[in-house]
Amino acid sequence: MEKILCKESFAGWLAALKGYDLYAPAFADAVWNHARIEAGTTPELDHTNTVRSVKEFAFPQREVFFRFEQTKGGAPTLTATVPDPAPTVIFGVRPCDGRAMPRNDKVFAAEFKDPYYWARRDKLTLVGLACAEPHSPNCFCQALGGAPDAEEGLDILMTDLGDRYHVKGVTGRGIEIMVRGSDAFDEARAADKKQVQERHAAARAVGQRGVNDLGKIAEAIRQRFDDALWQDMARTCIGCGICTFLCPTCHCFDINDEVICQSPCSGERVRTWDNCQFADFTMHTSGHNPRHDLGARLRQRISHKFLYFVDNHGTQQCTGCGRCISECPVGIDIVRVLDTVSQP
Amino acid sequence: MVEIEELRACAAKLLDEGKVKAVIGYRRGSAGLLAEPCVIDQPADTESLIWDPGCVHNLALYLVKDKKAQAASKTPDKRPLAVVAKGCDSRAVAVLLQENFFKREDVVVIGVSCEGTGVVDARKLAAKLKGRTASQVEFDGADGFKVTIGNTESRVPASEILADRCLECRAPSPVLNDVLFGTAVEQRELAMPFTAVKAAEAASEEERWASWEHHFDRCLRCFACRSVCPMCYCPECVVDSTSFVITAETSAEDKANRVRWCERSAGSGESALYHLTRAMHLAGRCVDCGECERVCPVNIPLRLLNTKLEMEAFEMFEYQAGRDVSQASLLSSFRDEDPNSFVR
Amino acid sequence: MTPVQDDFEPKIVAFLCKWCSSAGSDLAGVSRLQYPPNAVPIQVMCSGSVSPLYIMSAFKKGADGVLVSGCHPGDCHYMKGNYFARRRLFLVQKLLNFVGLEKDRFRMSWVSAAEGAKFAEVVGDFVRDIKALGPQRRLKARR
Amino acid sequence: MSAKRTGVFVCHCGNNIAATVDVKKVAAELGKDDGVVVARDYVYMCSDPGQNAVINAVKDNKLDSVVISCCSPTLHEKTFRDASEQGGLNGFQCEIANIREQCAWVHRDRDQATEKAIRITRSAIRRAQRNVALEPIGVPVTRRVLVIGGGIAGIQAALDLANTGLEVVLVEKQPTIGGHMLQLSETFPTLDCSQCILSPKMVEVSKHPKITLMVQSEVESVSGFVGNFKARIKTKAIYVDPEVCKICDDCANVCPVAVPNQYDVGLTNRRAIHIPFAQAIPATYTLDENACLGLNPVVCGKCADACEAGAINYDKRPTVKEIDIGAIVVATGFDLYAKEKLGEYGAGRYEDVLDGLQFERLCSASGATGGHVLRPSDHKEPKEVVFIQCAGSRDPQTHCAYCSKICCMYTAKHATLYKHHVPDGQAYVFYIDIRSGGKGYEEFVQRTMEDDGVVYLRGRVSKVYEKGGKIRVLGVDTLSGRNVEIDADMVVLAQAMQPSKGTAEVAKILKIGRDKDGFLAEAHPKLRPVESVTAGIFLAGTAQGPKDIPETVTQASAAAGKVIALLSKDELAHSPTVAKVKYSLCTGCEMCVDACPYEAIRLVDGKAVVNEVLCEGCGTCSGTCLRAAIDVKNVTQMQIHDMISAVMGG
Repeated sequence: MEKILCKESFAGWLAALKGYDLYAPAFADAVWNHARIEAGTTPELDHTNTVRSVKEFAFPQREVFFRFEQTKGGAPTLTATVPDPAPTVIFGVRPCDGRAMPRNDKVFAAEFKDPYYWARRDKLTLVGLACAEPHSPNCFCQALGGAPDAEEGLDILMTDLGDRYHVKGVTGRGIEIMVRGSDAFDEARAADKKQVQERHAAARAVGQRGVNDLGKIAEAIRQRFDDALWQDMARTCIGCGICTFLCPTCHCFDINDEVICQSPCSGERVRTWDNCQFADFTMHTSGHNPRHDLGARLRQRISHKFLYFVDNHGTQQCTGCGRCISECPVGIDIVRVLDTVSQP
Repeated sequence: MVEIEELRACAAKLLDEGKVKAVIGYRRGSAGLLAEPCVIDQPADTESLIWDPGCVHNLALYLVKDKKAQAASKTPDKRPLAVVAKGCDSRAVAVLLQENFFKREDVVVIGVSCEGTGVVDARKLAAKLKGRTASQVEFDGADGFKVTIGNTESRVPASEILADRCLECRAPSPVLNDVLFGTAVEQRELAMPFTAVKAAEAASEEERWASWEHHFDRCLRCFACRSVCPMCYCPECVVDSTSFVITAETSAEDKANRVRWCERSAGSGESALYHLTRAMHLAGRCVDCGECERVCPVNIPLRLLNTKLEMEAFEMFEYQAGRDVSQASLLSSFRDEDPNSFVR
Repeated sequence: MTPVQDDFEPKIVAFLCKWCSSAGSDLAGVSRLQYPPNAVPIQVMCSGSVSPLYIMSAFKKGADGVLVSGCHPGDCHYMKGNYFARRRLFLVQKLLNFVGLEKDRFRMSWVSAAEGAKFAEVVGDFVRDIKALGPQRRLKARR
Repeated sequence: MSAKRTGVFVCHCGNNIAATVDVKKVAAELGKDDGVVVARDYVYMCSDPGQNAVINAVKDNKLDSVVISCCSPTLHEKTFRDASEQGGLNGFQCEIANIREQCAWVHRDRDQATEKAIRITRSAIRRAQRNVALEPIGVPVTRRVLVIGGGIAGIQAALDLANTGLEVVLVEKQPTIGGHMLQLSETFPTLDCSQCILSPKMVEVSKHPKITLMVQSEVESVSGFVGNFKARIKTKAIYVDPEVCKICDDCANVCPVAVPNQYDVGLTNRRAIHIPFAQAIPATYTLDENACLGLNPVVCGKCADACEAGAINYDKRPTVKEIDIGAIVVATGFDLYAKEKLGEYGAGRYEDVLDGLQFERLCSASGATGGHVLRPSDHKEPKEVVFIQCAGSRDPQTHCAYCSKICCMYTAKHATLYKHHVPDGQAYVFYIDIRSGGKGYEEFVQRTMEDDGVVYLRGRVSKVYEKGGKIRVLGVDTLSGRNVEIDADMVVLAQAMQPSKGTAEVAKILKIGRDKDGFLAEAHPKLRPVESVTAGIFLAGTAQGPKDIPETVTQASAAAGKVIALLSKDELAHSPTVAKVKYSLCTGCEMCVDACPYEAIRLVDGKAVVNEVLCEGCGTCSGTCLRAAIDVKNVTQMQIHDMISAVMGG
């Protein structure tokens, strides 16, 4: 389904989405992030990319698994807390973030279908916005098979045509919310479609950073597991969680019991984001840490994305959004790392 | 004016003569405008050293990292390190010396004077450029920067894009140094110290809380603020469980008796405890290098918490962090005439 | 200004040093001085041992107020522990208020072993001031 | 779920607690707590059956922690720790929850008080459940005692100690021991000669094989801890060898320098080389180096030439000696409140306004006038003498707030002595109250008034000025309501006593406290009156507060008794609740080292190391450490965290 949405009709579409929680990028505190919007408002959608990725709508930083309680001498009682969110629509999702979600889906459905993730994911509609130009000098989506107009993972792809948007329903879930707001849309004419193609082509033609020999990287990583280059490249790494927490595909987590009351014992078992750059990520109770330095941790981050994930799921666990490069406090650059690794 | 060629020659000479095992300095990064920290151990590589307003990092951090690495190493290399240090960075070295973290002979301080200006605030610059991306920023005279965008260069008054910490800086020259490049500047006429914190204080209690609740809520707990801080060198952070250290000396009792002051979950209450404790632990130790605030991916004004306490320390206890290597720490000393009227 | 809530009974954690304030509190007891029951004492050896974490943790756990009480300057059983406490907790108080925690939620007092009446007064005043503020929600962990 | 086995015992304290707190509910509620296997209430936990309940519960239930919810731990902590020990549990695993003084007695609302008692007890349970078994730290002791001050207090303490076989080092700043008592003529109320009763004790000191006497010496520093102090004693250069000096006075006869004689309170002059008193111990001449022309034979050297025994050697230098000691008795004595501060009484302005000690010297046979009471100005016998009591005492506005305790008695003594010396003279005493508690004291004052006809005037002196060679004293007699005007020949002030000039410095060196008036602070005003707050340091005499000779001697003997008890064992028991470092977390920043009030922490190989014997367990290190790398045993941050949770209901 391809439609045209005049920008002044945007509010009308949103008004038709009663019962949905709506989000769109908002600029606050000098950064772009997703924020709740009310029906009837018109999102500007002139954002670069949000600092936080869209993954948190299905995989929030903190998820309560269940509550536990135990009175003295009694058996513990557990109360499941599977979330039941309202259907949620996120506008302005950049294609790189869109492509991230199918990769996350694989993880949370591979051997075990994670009820918490899917309870949220199944309610999620991602409305993408094609990029007219790279929003950051560190974009490299095309190097990883993506594009400024990639539809993968999006339910709808919107393209800005100046005074109006071209809106393409990609999935049934996307078409559903278009149908709900059908009054706001006009039919897309051939001229519109041609203009869209021109826009997409123009955006693709803008130079981006490239990754050399993507196909050889997995093998290169395997070969160079013990190479000193990891240490070298991680020499200035500070071991924070920025690259992974902001990454749209990083999905590692930790599970903790948070005791609310010691006696009678009660609390919550929670899942929180975790991250392979923290020292305790692989810390054993014995004190032994198989990844005891930042070189090993950098290697893990790269290996997971460009070797293990490829082995397990047939694709890289990176969509080239460039957040980990732009936001790294010390300029560690994943593209440069990949190039270094793949160099003979 | 810092003559970069002289600085490079100095670094090369130190390496050549074997006086240091490496020089920690700045070089051009691949991720954008800002420089990136580098560890140089070959005299020839000193050619890549740069000094420009993008040299934001506090490189004293790498002295800490090296010290820790050597302590963990079976074959430690205890030769001294040289470090390029701005005024604030050299104060960090002074605090580390004051706290016996390493010895004076372990470090060669290559001082660079910020003279009339300082380093750039990338967010201020981005806001000023309205989406265009600068490729380079250079010093231009005593109070200006030369900004390169594409092929065009333009001069911007330093005060417009200078980091707040530099606008408020009282000591732009490294007091502690072994060699100094640029002109030593004792005092300079920019904004008054503590401007930002005084402005924040002017708001009402309710407004202050509204603002900080918003910030604490947004915290990702990526711990970049802690990771980038040279003063956050504790083997394990007392407020969170992501950095628990277990060594051969850690007894079972120690392992069992770790206090969970703060849960891993991100959330206003937990994050407030983390940030406030961190601020308290930096009281009298923070040298206002502003790195915590710079690296925060969601732009929490963390510097305010630290400068608030530095202001109190300065005004009530006449204490300045990093002023004197031999002074007793702020919180392990007192004076009979310390404020008492707040006590009932 | 929040109206006084009649049914609100604040929870206050009171860190009392063993030698002066806890003894002063004992004297208040021996003298049968009445004061509100909202402050629950935790005896510490010296006010100098009170870590900023204790205070922040109490607030995180939902304390409506935190009191730290030690020996008068010059009277510390350990000679100078209270001076360290004074400097440290001065900064804690400034910091907490800076982020917007109501100023009256944290209080420090000097109560000697002979000042039973002062102890009762300090607690009474504190409870009154906190009742006026209502429950502490700002630094409390939400679940 | 906790694997702890905790016993909780809630005391009714008769009705003291039970009247306000629902003790049964407290026990029932806490019985539901994790790890609590026994929760009971009982009418008097401190009674024998109560203690037995604890002992048996510990045995029967294999308790690993015990909480008694009762009165203040200052009262029965030891009782219940002992009971726990009897049951086979380490005493340090027993905790007291104070629900009496800090709860039942201060609240009326039963529900609220019960709720608070539950929170207090629960926090004690959490603490107890993390307590570890501890054993007192044994510290070997040095069986040698340092006595600071050679007045009557120091002399008495030194003799008592030495007579039990302990070694004593007696340090005195002056060239002779004896203190102020040696300056007195007679003592109240018996009027026996002060020097006559004191000098035998002084001689005993000098002859005692266990006493090392160090005169002209001061304590420079003291380090260490109870049982194991190290003191550095600095001794001035001793130019006259006491072993050689024959006390012949040849040296003083040739000495060209005369300076005011401090032993006579400036009423006479002495030579640079002199003997303070005929009874001086050590019995030797002393060369006052400040007065001497230069200790240089080229400049003078007359005394050395005159000394046939060859006892004088100008080349002597000060020495510093370090000694190991196990305990310290501080007896640094008093000074009179400075006369200069009493300008309202003409003190310092008129030669014939004397202080009490000067009057003693006038009465003393060894004094300035050979025992005749003569005016300093014209050496005539004074016919009218006014004695002013409370000169500087009991005057919080301008002088000292406290009562100096002995002035009533010594003024009566002065008036009596005056009448004995000048039977036809008239003595007047201005007083506020007469405080004459003490054996035979009241009778003595009565005799002074009735037998010796001394006129007692109740009231303050308003003005003292010179008029026609007399000192006019204006005052008021509040009993008759009349103004009084006396043209006196002499005025004697009964000045306040204050701690001697060196006391502040000694207190600082020893790290012991002083009270608001500067006297040394006792550990407890009633129950520990001769102990300082620092273990192993004891107080005797007027440095602790104004007192007379018998009381001083009593206190000195009491302090000696305390020391003897302390040093009677081979090892001392030191509390094991001391700081402990988690070495893996310590970075060696030294903040704890700076903050420790006892210098108990030092850095060894870049890590903080606690000297457990010095550590008093205050926890200032723990509150200061940024890394939570140092904790006090059984008051750990973990325990406080759990206690906060318990108080907050979690």
